[in-house]
Amino acid sequence: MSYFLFRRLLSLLLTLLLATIVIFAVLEIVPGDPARLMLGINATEDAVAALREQLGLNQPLLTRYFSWIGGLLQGDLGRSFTYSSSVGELIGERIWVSLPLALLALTLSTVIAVPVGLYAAARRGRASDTAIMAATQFGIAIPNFWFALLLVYLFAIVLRWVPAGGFPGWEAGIWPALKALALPAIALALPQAAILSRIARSALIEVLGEDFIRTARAKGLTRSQTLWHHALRNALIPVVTIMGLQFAFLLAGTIIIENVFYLPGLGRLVFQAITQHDLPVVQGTVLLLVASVVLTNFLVDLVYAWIDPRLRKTAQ
Amino acid sequence: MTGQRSDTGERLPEAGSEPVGLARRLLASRAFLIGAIITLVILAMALISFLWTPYDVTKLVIANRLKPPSPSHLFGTDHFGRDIFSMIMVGSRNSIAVALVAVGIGMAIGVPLGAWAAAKRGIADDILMRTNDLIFAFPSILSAVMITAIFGPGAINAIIAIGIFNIPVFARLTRGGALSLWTREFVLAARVSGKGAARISIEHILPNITNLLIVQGTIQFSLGILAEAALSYVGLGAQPPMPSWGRMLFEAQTMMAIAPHMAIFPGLAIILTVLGLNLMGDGLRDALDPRLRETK
Amino acid sequence: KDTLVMGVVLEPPHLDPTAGAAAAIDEVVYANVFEGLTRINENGEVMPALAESWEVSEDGKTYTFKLRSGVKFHDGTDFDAEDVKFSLDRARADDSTNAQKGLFSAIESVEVSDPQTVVVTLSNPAGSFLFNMGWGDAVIVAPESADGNKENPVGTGPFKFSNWAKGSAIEITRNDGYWGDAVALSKATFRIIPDAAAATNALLAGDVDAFANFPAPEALPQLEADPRFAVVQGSTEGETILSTNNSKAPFSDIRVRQAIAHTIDRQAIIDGAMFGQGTPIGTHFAPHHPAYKAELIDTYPHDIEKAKALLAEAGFPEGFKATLQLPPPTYARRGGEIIASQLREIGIDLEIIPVEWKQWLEGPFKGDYDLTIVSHTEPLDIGIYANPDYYFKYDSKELQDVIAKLNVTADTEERYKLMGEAQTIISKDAVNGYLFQLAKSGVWNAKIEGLWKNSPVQANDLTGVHWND
Amino acid sequence: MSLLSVENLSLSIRGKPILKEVDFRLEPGRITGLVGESGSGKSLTALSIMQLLPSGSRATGSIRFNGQELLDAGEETMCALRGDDIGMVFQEPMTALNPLKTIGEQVAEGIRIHAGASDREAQERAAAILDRVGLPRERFPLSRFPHELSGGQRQRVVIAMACAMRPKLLIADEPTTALDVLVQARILELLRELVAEDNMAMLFISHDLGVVAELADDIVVMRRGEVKEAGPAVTVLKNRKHPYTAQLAEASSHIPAQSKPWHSEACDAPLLAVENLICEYPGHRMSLFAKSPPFRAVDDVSFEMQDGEILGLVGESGCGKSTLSRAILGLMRPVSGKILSKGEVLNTPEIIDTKGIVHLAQAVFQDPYGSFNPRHTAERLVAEPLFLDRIASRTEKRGRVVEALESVGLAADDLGKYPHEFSGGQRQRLAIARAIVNHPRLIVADEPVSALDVSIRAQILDLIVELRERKGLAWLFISHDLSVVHALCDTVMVMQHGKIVEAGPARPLYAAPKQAYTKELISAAPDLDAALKSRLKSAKPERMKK
Ligand SMILES: Nc1ncnc2c1ncn2[C@@H]1O[C@H](COP(=O)(O)OP(=O)(O)OP(=O)(O)O)[C@@H](O)[C@H]1O
Ligand SMILES: Nc1ncnc2c1ncn2[C@@H]1O[C@H](COP(=O)(O)OP(=O)(O)OP(=O)(O)O)[C@@H](O)[C@H]1O
Ligand SMILES: [Mg+2]
Ligand SMILES: [Mg+2]
Repeated sequence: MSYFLFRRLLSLLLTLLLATIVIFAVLEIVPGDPARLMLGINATEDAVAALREQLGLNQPLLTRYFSWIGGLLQGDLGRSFTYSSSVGELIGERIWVSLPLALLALTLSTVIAVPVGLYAAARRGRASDTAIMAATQFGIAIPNFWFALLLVYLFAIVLRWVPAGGFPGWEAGIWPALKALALPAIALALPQAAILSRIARSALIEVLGEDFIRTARAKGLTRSQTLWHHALRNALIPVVTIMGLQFAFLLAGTIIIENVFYLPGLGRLVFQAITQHDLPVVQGTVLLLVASVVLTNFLVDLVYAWIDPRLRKTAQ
Repeated sequence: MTGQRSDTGERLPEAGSEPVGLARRLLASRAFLIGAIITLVILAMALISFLWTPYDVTKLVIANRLKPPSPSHLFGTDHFGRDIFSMIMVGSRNSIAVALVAVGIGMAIGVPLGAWAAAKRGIADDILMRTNDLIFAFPSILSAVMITAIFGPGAINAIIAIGIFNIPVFARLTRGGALSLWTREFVLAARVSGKGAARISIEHILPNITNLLIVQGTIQFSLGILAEAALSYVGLGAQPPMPSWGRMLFEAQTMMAIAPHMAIFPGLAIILTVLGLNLMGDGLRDALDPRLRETK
Repeated sequence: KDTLVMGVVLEPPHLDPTAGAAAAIDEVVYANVFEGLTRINENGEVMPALAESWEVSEDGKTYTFKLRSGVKFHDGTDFDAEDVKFSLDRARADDSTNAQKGLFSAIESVEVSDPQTVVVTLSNPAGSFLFNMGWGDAVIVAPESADGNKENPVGTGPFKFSNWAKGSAIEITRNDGYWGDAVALSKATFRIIPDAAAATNALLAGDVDAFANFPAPEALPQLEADPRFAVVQGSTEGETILSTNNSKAPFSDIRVRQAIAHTIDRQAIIDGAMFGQGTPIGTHFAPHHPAYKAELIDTYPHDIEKAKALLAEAGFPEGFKATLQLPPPTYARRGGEIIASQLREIGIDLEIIPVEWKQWLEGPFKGDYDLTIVSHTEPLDIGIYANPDYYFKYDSKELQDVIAKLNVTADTEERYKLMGEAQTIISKDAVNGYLFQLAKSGVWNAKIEGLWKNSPVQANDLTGVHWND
Repeated sequence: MSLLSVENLSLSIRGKPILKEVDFRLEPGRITGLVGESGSGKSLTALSIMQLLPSGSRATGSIRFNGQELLDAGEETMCALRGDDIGMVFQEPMTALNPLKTIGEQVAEGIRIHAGASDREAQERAAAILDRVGLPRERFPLSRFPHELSGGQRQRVVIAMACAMRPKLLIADEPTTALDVLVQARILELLRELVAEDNMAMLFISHDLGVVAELADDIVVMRRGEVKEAGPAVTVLKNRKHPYTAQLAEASSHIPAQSKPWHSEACDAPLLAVENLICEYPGHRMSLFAKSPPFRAVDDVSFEMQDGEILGLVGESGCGKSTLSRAILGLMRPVSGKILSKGEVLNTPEIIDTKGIVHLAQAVFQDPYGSFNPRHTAERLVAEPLFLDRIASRTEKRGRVVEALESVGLAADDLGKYPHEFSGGQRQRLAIARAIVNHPRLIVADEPVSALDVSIRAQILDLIVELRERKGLAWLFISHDLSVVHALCDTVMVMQHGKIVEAGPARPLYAAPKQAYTKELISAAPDLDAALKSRLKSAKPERMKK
């Protein structure tokens, strides 16, 4: 492994460590008593106190941090305050909605954006390019939750092609599950596709202006040979960067979209947990999301190293 | 050779930032003109709303509720009988203010930090960049939701939540721009004249990255408007009776079937504003960066 | 068709009704999975359940319950008097986490006289004891399975718990070994849909068959017009009130409270916030109850001039500023906006602070607030006004005497009279702003029969539900 | 019939005329040099032949290759010609190669396309041609990536690509401008061999008359898109019939006039003394725990300079010239060693006395545009070094600026102009004005003329000497161009790998270099006069026009 990747791995771990501290600290300063919420309006003080003791809320801060970290390392994320099941289990159930959703959206946006971006770059300055770029401007400006509202109205209420929301679970079969994820994935993907296609277009245009493209043409390659054999791979680097960022964005974007479509995913889990101050769930989910961002960035670096031989070299 | 990923958008101003040529190029840019006109209209709407709106948006006339668009209510009325056009006017104030202040916070803190890191390099730089990485590792919507949910919903907290994520953006941009300027010969010349890092940053570095900052500023501004809308949409942004576009959408969503106009108009307002700002930003970038204009 | 998908707004934190206050728990398991000694029917009457019959001693202190025989828990263990003793003792123990320990506070002892008979002795007569035993918090659980009920509830009811996809749905299936009449449904799914818009869409798209408590009143006209759906208006025990901090100036001044009462336009709130769904109330009592005093609605008629005069008399001719904290439900958030707009007419400038339930419990509910809006859904809960520490901070000797008398009265006529007196006192004192009784708008597929119209307790009793096709 | 004949070629880009009626011919086996100042249209002429013009170009006239008209040839025809019969080498070896593909692939690609060869076959042929340009397979396997090669090696790869199909015509557009003199010499030799072996025609584009004089059989002189003169190289350069040719030739071998030869006055304390100076750059981090040792860019350098002396510092790229100049200017902290002026220590490794250095020395840099903040006026730019003097009054400041401007030949009118409103030569004058505004004793000039056209370069060299004569200024003149150093400097230091390997008065050192390295440097440096002389002498018959 090259030193470059080694260093990235190290910084990944460091970032994660710092993130645990930040997450823990931020949630500690939240005022209030989770035990009270769990028991509800009419619970007696005794019952609340008993529960506090049971949850270990009376222990000092550092002890709790280290026991949290200790648990993390053993794969134990603690128990939810509001659901009486373990955070790991909750996340384990929900990730099977959010992850496929984010991947579906990412695939969708890539499948749409890259060809569109390349087409526009190839037709740079012509009417079709201008039209595509104008459309992408709209795509970027549309809030995805608003777009989601329109999609539901059209496809679920008027046309009744797909359910308006909810998730039947993968055990109900691939097809119903995919149908339930279709609208959310489109709502998430389209604005992203707009951004990605712009990036793809400008990356390609930039590469096409490089000297080595002229060299290739001087060798007798046709325009399209140059495009396929020389330009594309070079243009991939910024596209991959943005895709990496988008994956993180899509995972987080599910917070709002999952609420619109009442999907039982991580986004809604964390949103509910935040509003209900269910600290273990918030901590666990936020850490997971942060870890996935950091990990995605690392994967992006691996892809770089795969694309770009200059990064493969070990330090000399 | 260890490679480093270059931050996107780190283009340095070269020739062609002279005021006269710039104005001419801006006026020749269709994107900029359309964007600027849209933005000006929205701004004018926000300003006029301080003096006049067709109807009072704090007064609820329940009997008048859910009226479809008509000459007396251009965009119809909402479930409390308020005039949606007036609410969009007043709401623009909120969107613009929140986004603007958030970007302002980001610039006011991020730019000096970035300039400082580029001038000092070494440890200061490392700490800044690691902190940036850390902040970037938290998906911004998630953190904004956390911040506003924990400290209570409201415009001020929304500003802070959005502002925090603007800091690393500007810090990174400034640092990137400044780093490459620090190797330029005119900076060397200033150093040979005995000028210190702070003075050089102010006299030579910052003026030469204002273009970058302005372009990024418009982009962040439009992102701020979207972020504010998203926060308000989940009920964490501006609070009633202050109308806000995101809240209007939130309220409209259950009424799509009976009053789609409640969702359509605020949505269009957001789209138009963001579109205007983005077009303006694009136009500015093209005009400020001559390299992008060259066609091959 | 013998399956049902039921929409519920809130996901229960867990499924043990004896260890949490959340209404969402009862909405799933009450009467379906768990049963108590008694049960409350659709009309709020006390009916026998696991107790076939009972006898009350002369002094009203001793209750002898005759238990049903041949009842088995879902895990196959037998139900008998020991289970009853276990359940009641567990609920009232010192380390109990039962959210409604107050229900059991009157119990002095629980004795098993034979496997089918339980004798409960009270320390003082309690008129509502049988009703209390019908609450979800008083259901009978088995010692073998009690600890696991949160995740895997084991009761005696007509349905067995089968699956819970967290965040998504809870599934129960027919219990073939049920002691009573077999239920028509083979499976029922409670799908969790917290968002009002999503709820509407889910119904329209046919994803959900029924919403016993439909959260989006604005969509009702549309659903009513749709022949696929039946829209049923019922009553609830939810008195929606503008809770007022009676110990805090200026609200400690009765004239200020009266001014507010004169200003509030109930119909505008019902129309604006609930799209016409709800019954105006003038006191803290359910309108469908026989003891309800309807005339109290006119104690303080809508009169802005009078309100301004009262306010001036109280020393606030220009009005004043205060805060209004609003918990998440629509009735509070929307109603709050309307009330703020109405009070602005007499110069009271309310800052609206939306709060989550958590913050509401820690703030307003602990007495730290000016005004808030909340629906009190517990049945027959006027007694809370007798507690000066309750978050209204209302301290009235007159009322406390009436309630004390009520608590030891068993005779129904007498009880109703005392209830009426209490209603009048709090209405005259304008303790809170009395707004409206929360409507229960059930929306379901027109072919479904047997769902509750009213909700005297928060439950979705599916025992009698069947498809009509 | 000539291999390539360009007739009446005119070109305009988006309406702007660029080339006007260009005429010339290329013959097999002969090298034709295309010279002219920057912007004269050399590159666009070459691109016209390749039909790789920027969009919006309109070419008229005729370009015939082997009898085939290229201007109206279709894209397919051109693709078949490009890389097969016509090869092209570009200036910048760093960017001319695709960074993501191996050199083998890039060379083989053209072979596959044109010869229809299989992958294996193409690889074999690629290996052969790479071997031929001096990149034998054993040391440079085909799997190397461009970034694993040095600049000169990369240029060889580009040449290999251009020559892979043994083209009839090779166009080389400034193929050595970005390279070091030593590397340049080797590449030129390679090109010459390839032409001779394959009997190619070559169009060699350069702005450096010295190089062309050494290499070319024929020459075409261009200016502002027009051909001014053409003919056999030696004759044209010798006779300098056309005034423009004369001007170019004169400028490229310009020696500034000196009223009296400089000689060191024996004075006790030198203006600048550098003692045992060592400068290092921190090493790369290799792993978490290990760092490579620091890179020593200046290694134990000592020298002295007297008032009014012009000291030339030469050496190949990367030998540490700029690093040394930075240390002297106080821009960089040396690891050890001393810098003294008139016996006074200006630095210890820990402290740099900025103020002392500022008053002693100022700097002029290579890039005349990049050395100015584009947003400041000439007045503000030139006044920058007065910052430490704390001259209070604006008028006094302006007086000093005007004085400096006038002494470099600019006028007081120029005060309000912005850098882009000056020409390249004027900008470099402005840079010098800035350097002299606070009356330093010494100016450190790092490659001050390498970015300039020959004619402008001559003017600046004159100005340097003039300022020395008028003000007694001393110059530390850094350059990789030995002919310039030769013409200008009193004393010369030769640097290699951070060390001074040879130093002494300029003339004797040039006449009789002691070190092999110095010899190599001198012989590699293209020099117009020397080249002409040697070619006239050895008058190779096979290279004379038939
Ligand atoms: N793409 C282009 N669009 C418009 N004008 C151009 C373009 N490329 C070059 N020119 C102009 O054409 C003229 C000739 O350019 P060319 O590159 O041929 O000069 P050159 O002789 O090669 O100069 P140099 O020695 O600097 O390389 C210049 O004035 C230049 O400004
Ligand atoms: N910032 C730096 N960090 C590490 N190494 C450096 C740095 N700057 C220069 N070097 C290395 O120091 C050596 C000397 O560099 P320097 O710039 O002094 O060379 P130079 O003689 O001026 O070359 P050129 O003629 O190309 O300008 C080179 O090998 C270079 O790679
Ligand atoms: Mg050129
Ligand atoms: Mg150098």
